Amino acid sequence: MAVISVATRYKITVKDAGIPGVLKMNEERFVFQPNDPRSLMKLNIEFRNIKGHKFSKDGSKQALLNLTQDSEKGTGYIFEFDNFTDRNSCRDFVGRVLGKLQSVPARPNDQSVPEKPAGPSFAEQLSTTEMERRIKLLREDSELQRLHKQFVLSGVLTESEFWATRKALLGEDGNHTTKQRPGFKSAMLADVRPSADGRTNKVTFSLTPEIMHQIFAEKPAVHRAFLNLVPSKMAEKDFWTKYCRAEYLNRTKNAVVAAAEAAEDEELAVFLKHDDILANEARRKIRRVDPTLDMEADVGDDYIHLPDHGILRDGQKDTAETETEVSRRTLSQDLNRHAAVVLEGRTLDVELSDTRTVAEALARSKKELSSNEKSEENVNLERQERVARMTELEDLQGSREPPYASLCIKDPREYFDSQQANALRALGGTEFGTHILDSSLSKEEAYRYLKEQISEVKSRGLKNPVIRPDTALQVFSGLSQHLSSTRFQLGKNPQESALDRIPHRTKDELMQHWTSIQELLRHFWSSYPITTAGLYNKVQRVKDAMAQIYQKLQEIKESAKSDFRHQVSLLVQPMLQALDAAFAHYDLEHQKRTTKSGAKPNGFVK
Amino acid sequence: MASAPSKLYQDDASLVVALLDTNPFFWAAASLPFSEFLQHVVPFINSLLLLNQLNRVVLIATGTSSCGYIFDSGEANSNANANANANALCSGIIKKLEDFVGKDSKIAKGPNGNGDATRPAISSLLSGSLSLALCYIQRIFRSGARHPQPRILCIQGSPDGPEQYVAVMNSIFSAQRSMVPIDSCIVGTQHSAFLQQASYITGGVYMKPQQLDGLFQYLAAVFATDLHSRNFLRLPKPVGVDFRASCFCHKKTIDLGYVCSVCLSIFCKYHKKCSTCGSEFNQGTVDSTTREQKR
Amino acid sequence: MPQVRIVARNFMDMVAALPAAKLDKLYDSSFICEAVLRSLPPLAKKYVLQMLFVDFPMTAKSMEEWVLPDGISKHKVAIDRLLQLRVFIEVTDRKKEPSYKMNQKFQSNMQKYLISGGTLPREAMTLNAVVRLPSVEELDTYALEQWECFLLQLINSSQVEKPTSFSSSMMRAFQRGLLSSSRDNEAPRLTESGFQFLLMETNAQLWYIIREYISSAEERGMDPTDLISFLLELSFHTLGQAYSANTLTEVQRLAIKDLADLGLVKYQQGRKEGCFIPTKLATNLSVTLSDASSRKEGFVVIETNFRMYAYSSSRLHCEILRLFARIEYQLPNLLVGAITKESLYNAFENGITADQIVSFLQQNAHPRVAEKTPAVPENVTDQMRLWENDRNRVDMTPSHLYEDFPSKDLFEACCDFARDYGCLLWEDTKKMRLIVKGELHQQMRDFLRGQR
Amino acid sequence: MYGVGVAFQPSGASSSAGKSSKEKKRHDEDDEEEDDNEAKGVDAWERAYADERSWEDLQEDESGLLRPIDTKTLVHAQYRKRLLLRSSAGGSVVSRIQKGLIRYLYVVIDLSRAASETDYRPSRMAVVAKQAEAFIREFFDQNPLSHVGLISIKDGLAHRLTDIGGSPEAQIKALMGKLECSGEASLQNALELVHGYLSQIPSYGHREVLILYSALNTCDPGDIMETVQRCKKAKIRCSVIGLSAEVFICKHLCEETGGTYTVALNESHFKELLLEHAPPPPAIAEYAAANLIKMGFPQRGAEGVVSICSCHKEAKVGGGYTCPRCKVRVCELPTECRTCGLTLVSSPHLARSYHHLFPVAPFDEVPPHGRPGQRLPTACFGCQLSLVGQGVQPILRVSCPKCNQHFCLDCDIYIHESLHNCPGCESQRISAV
Repeated sequence: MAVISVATRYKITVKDAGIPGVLKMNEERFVFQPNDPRSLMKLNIEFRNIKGHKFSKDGSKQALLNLTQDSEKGTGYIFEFDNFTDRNSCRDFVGRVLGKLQSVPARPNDQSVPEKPAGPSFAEQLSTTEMERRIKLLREDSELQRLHKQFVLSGVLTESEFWATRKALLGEDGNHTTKQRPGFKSAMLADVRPSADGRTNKVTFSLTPEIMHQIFAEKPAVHRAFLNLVPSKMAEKDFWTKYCRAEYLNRTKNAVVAAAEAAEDEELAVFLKHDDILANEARRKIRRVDPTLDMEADVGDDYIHLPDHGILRDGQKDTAETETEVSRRTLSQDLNRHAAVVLEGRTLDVELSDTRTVAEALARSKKELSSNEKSEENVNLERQERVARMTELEDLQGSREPPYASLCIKDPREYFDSQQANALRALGGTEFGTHILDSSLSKEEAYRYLKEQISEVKSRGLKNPVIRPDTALQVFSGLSQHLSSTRFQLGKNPQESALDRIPHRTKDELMQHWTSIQELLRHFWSSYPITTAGLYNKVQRVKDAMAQIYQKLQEIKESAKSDFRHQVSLLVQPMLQALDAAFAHYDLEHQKRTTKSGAKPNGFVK
Repeated sequence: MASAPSKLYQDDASLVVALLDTNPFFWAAASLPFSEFLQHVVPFINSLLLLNQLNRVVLIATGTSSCGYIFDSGEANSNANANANANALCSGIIKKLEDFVGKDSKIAKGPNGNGDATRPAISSLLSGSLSLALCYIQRIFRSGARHPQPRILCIQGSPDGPEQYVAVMNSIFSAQRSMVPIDSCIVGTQHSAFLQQASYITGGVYMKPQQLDGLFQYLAAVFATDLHSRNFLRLPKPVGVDFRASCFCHKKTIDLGYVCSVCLSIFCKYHKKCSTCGSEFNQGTVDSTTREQKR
Repeated sequence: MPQVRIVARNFMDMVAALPAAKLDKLYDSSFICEAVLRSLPPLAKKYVLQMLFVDFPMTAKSMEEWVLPDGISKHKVAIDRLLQLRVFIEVTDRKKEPSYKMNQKFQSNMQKYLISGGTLPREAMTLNAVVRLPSVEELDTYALEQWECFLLQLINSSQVEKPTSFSSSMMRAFQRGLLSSSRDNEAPRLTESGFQFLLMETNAQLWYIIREYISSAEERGMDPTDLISFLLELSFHTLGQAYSANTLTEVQRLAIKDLADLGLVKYQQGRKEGCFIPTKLATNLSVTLSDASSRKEGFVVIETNFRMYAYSSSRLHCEILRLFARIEYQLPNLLVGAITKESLYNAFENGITADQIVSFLQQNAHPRVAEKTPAVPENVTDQMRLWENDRNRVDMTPSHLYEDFPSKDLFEACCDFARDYGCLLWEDTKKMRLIVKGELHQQMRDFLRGQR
Repeated sequence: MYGVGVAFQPSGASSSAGKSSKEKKRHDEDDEEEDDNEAKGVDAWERAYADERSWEDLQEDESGLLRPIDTKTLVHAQYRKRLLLRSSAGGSVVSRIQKGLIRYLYVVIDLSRAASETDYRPSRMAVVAKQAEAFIREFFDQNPLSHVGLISIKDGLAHRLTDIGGSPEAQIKALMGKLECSGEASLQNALELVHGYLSQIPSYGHREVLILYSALNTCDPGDIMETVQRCKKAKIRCSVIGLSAEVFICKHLCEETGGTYTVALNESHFKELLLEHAPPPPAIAEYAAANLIKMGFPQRGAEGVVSICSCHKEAKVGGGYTCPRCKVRVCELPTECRTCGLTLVSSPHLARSYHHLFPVAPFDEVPPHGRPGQRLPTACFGCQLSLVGQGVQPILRVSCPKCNQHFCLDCDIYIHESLHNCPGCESQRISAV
């Protein structure tokens, strides 16, 4: 079938202006080549990644063709054509091709990086968001763009290699955190509190999906009710309003009203009466109380019945009257229940958007939980050792200090020796290390001599003047000269002396080369030790690129005008050295590889 | 506000802890006789005390077998206010010095009369006197918000003692931490690796006077400069130190080597076992670049 | 402003002001030399030291070698001071480049000093001659008492139990500038500078008084140089040693009496001969003023609720605090008070500014609170400033009114002229009147003259 | 009045800062709650009393004068207790033991709602941040070859503030940038995150986590016990410093992984506890893995040489260092070569760590009146401070077990904390060999 190529504009969204370029299409892929070679919006896409195609009506103000990548997200490649004829020809072409592909079962598209990618190609592997992020980065940072152009587009580095060193920029370590799921709020459900607006006597509860989920987890009865009632019997909203109503009644503790309402509304009653599921669960539990969390574990120390003692719940204290006995019990039970749920942890991970799904998911997880309910006895075991840990008295336990690795230094002197030699070299004191004090004379003599000297001073006292004026002057001027000499050797202001004499053009050029060298070197070194063929290829590519730059540098050096040639060569020198180092390393490695001698432990490189 | 009063304090009030090398073997061989040496040093101390009545000078003798305080201008008995008669001060110093040397020699001889007469220790205990000096300076720091600016002056002649390396380094770093510069004036024929590093790291002055007969002038013109004035003056810079290490195995300077993760001893090539701490290196070396890749 | 006189550095400036001849005469005594040396800025000291044994003039250039770029100013100051005090003498050698050499006398004195130290004109008396030497502590307390009760007498002569023997004339001499000598029937009130004086550190106060004393001595026909040299000498006597009064000259003996009143020395009448014992105050004389302040320890604690606790038993402190705070309780060593609007207002009445008070409180903050910043709570300081501000909503500027100008344009010209100097306060174009700050009056006059 | 305004500024600001609108409502309610408590409370200055009980450090002497009590001796006592504890743990008395000289430490900072409590002034969060900064500096001073990373817990999730790295400044900057707290704390998430990062660390590195935990609970998605075991397997030494009260799970964590668990009483105590973690911990036998690390010892660039440094991307004359392997220039040591990733150090940096290998044995207390027939020295050997107490009770003193010199307590602290060698032993010829 024919190959078709049309001038068009590629746009990421319908709104944006789009990049002018040429769209080439053949049997299995379509390629978008921007007019501006620097642009990154090159596309090279196989049709089998394309699910379908949309297009604007003839005569609408834009002649659009949208090759959709996946239908539900609706992302795709939008092209705007100058006229409808072009658009239509393309549309028909696409239609035909896609039609073909439908008939062929779509192979799972392999997204591996080709060893030697033919020219630029990243649209294939990347989600558009990812792509956009990179493009943005490149737009913002001209230097980055330069590098990208220089290496990726010229095929020295693959896209992935290029970005691999810039994870931080892409903020990819972010995806570590996205894996995390927050645990249950430790805040009790009680925190769902009505906020009354002052004027009307209407109270509003604010329920977030978060909270609803929590409610389900902690109040099985409500959960069950929800599954039964919503949406079959009532709308979700009504359900929650009822629930809140109940909550409200509970809170205000007018048992009378509660009873009354419960009487005429059985759904409401569900919320008001004690949670039966919990009740029998508790009955089951009571046999294996988990001492780490059950508040009721020892009833002895609740002193609520004492006058003016009460449990502070959401700020206000409910002093214990007899009829609120209920509420007190529920509170302590709530606590236990909550604790249990929190410890159980959040077992389902659906994003808390739709309550219904949440509820079901929860139900599912519950089921399997109960299904693989641990058998009675090992539960007992676990419980026993838990209890044991709780009740052990630390001060009776031996310290759990693990044994430490011991260390024996043979001779501390070694440490000095590692310094001495070169420290002296720095001072040019060559005779230094060797020089040994005349130890021929014995201690006695030495000390005697010293004492004599001292007593001499003692007898003679200090002489005046301390030093002869001329010596003093001599020394002083000596010092002054030394100072002045050091100053001038250092130069006034290093920076300007270094670069500013060089014309800007050359300077920028140099800096550019430097940055590209940095880039290459980074890739070069990071790909050692060479383990895969991929790395090997990469090294090859990088090395060649470096070789080219090496040439360029040489040229610059030659071309530099005589007056600042010196500075230029000064600047270029380190770069050349760096490159040389790399080459040397390469050669070394190379012959190591060829002659399989260099079998170092885990391919370590020298 | 707390800092404000301390600013009121006189800028140049300084505490100088001077470490005198009293290594007999060195002085016996030295070109400058010890008596001459004192002729320069004692007036220097006077001049320090003269400059500012808040100035304090402490002398510590660095012996071969012991170290000790010789003189402390702050002490009550050596009349604190510097208008004390310089003669008294001088004779006091000499006296103490004499005692010290006597003591030192006794210790050197050891209990049984003859110590290791075979090989007399030629290095003096720099690490000891440095430690003493630092302790003293800490005491000054403790003495309150306003205290003279401390610095250490080592007047050293004898060569370094390898066995002191770790101790000396510790002192140097401690000095650096408490911002106490260590000036070093080398009166010997040879440079000192210790003091060179010390001065470099602590930002002190390292100098080896050419004309020892003009010692006082060197001291007065360079080492007498208080820390405050040093902000405005250019003093002889310490030579840049070559901080490369040399390996324990062959003692040759290396710029690329292997460090034992347990005892930090340095080797020029890969070993199966650390010669210093004897720990086995089971799974080859880890080149830091490999970590780069994991990233 | 009067209080510029109050800000007293040590009186080396005074010495520096002396004519060359007198200076050289002073340098006869090695103590003066030392005192002068110590009074120098750090850099200058170093220069002296490095020149000490050089008898050959040293070129300015070779000295500047040592100076870092940002040290130049300090360097200049140092050199100027040295020349001013004639420690260095500038000589221009044949190569026409300025170079310095040291004052002969000074140099030789110092050299001697290094070797043998200075010798006082009088030796400390042997103990048996003296009845009993007071301990240093006793001496300090004595000195402080003396000084404080002198100050007390200074600020209000009424409530002093044992007045000093100063002649009322001399007292008046001291008080001049500090107290507004109002009509005799009412007690003289402290002037603004008087308060400042009280808020200064002891040593600064001391110097102020000493200066007054010396200048007044001139009127009494004493040679100030004698006094100066004697005072400096005194500062080198050993603290707490007794010295026979017989060794003193007539002038000095007179002076000693007064100094005793000030608490610089303790005068003891032995059996046959009197002797004097220099106190801390005396020995600090040669020190620059800031050091003495370092000796003193703060005692005031101010809290965010405007309460003030002062750990002090000194009546002077009490007096000073009274100036701006309401004292409520007085324990043996603790004053409890509060800073109230009223108390502050009568402080303001007396021309004392909030900033002065604040700085006083900060300088004397108790060590415990001095550690935390700010030593005085912001809300207190702010409030004090606020109170001060709303007192002087109106502020006075001395000014001149010019009116009935002959012509419009002259008027305009004047306005512009004044405006250029930023001194135009008010103008009324219709009536052609303008008000101009006082300081411009002179120029204004000339300007007008120039116009016509 | 003024005071109150100051008082709840921190709490108000911190807990309503940057919350997702979804949760906004609930938190606002919390704020109200807090405000109530504040209102019940007293003026700022009064509260200062209530907290610090400053009057307790005053006492009245016989003449009715008020004097501050000096807490010096108390401090010394506490210090010595810690020292002995540490050294006995380090076993430096009996035999030298290995220290984790090359550490990879993640500092986890709890920025949950609990961190906005104002029982520390101005708030736990502020205090933690302040001390953490001090800690990081001290850490790098003591372990120049080590690395630190920062992690914060907020809204039940753990976030990485900084990648693990060698420069204190970067770390501190990042920390100060991210100071606001909300939501729950989750130990598990934090540990999992850290585990993820630290498992990449080369084997010779000592993996550590230091958790500064304000909260009294942890809200985890799963079973934290498993996580603890995973950390133990990964040889990660977890330590926790609590700010509020002892929490079982923290204690359990530390015991399992060989870390230490402490709870701070007040700011100063917190600081002490934190700085306890600056010196390298003893290496646990089963964790310890010896290895050779490849390092570069670059030479200082000679004067006059011009080169472009890889850290600032600008040409510099003289100074600087060139990586021995890839010949690229860096400005500061120690660092990791940006190009070839080689660790670059200078010999002094190694030397800085040597004292960990040769610790000074703790000094023993000397009975006040000495052993019978023993004349006590009159002055501290170190600083010459007089040790003869005026009046009845003599000044406390300690003596070095090796050289038997006597020291004052201040010197004792200085010698063990900063100097790391005993002046007495150093000024003896014998000790040297």
